[in-house]
Amino acid sequence: MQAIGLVLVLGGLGSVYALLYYLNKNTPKPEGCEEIESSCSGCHITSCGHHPSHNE
Amino acid sequence: MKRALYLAFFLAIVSALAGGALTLANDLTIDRINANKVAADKANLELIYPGAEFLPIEGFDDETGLIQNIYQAGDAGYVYKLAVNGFSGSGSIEFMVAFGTDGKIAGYTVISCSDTKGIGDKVASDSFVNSIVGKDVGASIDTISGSTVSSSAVVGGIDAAVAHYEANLK
Amino acid sequence: MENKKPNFLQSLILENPVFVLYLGICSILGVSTSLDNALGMSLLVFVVLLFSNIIVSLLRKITPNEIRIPVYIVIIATLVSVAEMFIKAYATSLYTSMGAFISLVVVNCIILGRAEACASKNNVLTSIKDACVMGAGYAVAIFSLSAIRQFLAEGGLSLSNPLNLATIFKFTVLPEEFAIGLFSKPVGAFITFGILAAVFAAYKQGYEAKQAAAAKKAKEAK
Amino acid sequence: MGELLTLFLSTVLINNIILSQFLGMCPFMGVSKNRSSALGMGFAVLFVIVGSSIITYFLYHGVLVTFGLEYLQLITFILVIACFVQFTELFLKKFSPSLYKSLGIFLPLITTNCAVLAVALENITKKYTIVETLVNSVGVSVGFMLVLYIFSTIRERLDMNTKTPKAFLGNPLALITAGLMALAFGGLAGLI
Repeated sequence: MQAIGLVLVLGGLGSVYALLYYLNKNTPKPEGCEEIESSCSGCHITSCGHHPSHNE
Repeated sequence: MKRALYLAFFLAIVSALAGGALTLANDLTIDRINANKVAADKANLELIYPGAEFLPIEGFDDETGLIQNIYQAGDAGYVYKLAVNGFSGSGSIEFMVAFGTDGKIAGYTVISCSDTKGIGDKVASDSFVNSIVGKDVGASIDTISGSTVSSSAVVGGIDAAVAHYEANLK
Repeated sequence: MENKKPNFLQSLILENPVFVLYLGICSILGVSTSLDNALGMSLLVFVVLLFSNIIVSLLRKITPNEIRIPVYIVIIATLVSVAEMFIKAYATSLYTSMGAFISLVVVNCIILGRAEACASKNNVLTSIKDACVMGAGYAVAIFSLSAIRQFLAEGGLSLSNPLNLATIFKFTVLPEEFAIGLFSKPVGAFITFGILAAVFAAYKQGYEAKQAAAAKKAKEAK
Repeated sequence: MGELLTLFLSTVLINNIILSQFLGMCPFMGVSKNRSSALGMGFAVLFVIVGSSIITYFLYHGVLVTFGLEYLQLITFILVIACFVQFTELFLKKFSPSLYKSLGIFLPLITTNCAVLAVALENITKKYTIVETLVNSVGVSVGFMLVLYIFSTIRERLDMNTKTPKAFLGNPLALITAGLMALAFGGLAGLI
């Protein structure tokens, strides 16, 4: 019972996250917004979407 | 599109495996954590009712959210453990108050108080303790001048415990 | 002095993850009120960083490139949850004093940063070395901050073993009334961190100036 | 009702998420360069914190407790918050480019932000009811936006003056200013 719940919850959330992350990366920014760069200076926070590591 | 499904499947497997590892770790540590939980309170419970047999009361509902746990000390009375929002943020004062079956407040001890030194920690001073212990359950308790925020938070907590006690356990 | 690679000690200061790269500030500011917390936090961050680097570099061949970051986030979350369970079971006093900041190590930017920058590209050995260097940098930062704040707030320093609360050392220098309670509060945390960050920046600027001068002299000598 | 107001005021002013809980420092250091980006960041954080607090509240009480999986709390909350941020960004990209123009650039920054996770966890550890969860999340976000906005006005002037010593330029000075702000906010503690 617990194991089924676990696989459902985590497996489900994991797959949804991967799907959304993949879709999000492949949808181009709307036409007027390509050039908006966030005002934050070149920081080292990899989890931030603008960090170069996300778009190799 | 097939790539997206593969990615989703991959992360699903990794998350499920992670869940498995967590279950394993949980089974290894769960009984020690529960033992610690009772042990943590036992030291303070002994201060009020030395040598009594303590039964944690589960599943009490309390909309103030201040009551952390309630223990029944044999037939001597009940002990409420509360965490109130004192001077330095939420849950900054943890204390215990005990109601005897004789209708008197049997004990009051402060477990932790992270309010300002010298002001907030007056709630653990002997004068404040003596002004509480021995009073009838439900009698009004006056706050300490100079540390109104902390002491009124404690008094508020005691009122919440009294309300719950009279409603469910008296 | 030609432009040699900074030795281990210098790199701890020059590329200190906390004071120079400003990673993981949330947990450091919150926890650095006593040396016990500093010890607990630096051990926790080191252990999670070490295992995360090992697992990430082991899996680097099979993790699909597009979802690298999500996979790392899941791995780190699992490691932190396991660490939190063991702390709750074996070092309860540490758990009560650090409380919410333990589970916040999950979003600590150092661990994810190192997983992405180093572990995902190198073999296990380099990742382990990198985890040690970064762990040491983190420990240097949190110990220096906690020592200053605890000394000023309590007039002395004390360190106890988190497992059995045996005091390793404890001494008080300033008498009680000279203790500045402000430093155990957020105000002290921000100001001490700001000043220490400035000291690190000053050292780095001094170091770079010397390097530049040495490089110029070497060019002229040629 | 009064008790909810005290909860709101205490989360906005007294237990302010940045100044007294040190959370959300990463965006605080990075994005507070000018007022418009501070406001944009504030609204993005408000949307994400309120949204993910609601989802995590129902996920915890509805799913985790019934299955007896409380120990999975940390990993499920992280996944839920990450999914929510990705979904919002995707939704904005597809359906409202104008909103994306103002908020979209901040969303990636919030994916693994300490404040969002801390609020979601706090709602559970403090045993809040759904109403208190809402009040707490809105209060935290308003507190975050307030401090970020005030700080961005100060920082604009900080970067202009030329007398600050080289070592203090940038983040060290920002942190010391934040310390002084914490001192000022500390004065409000007697309010409640």
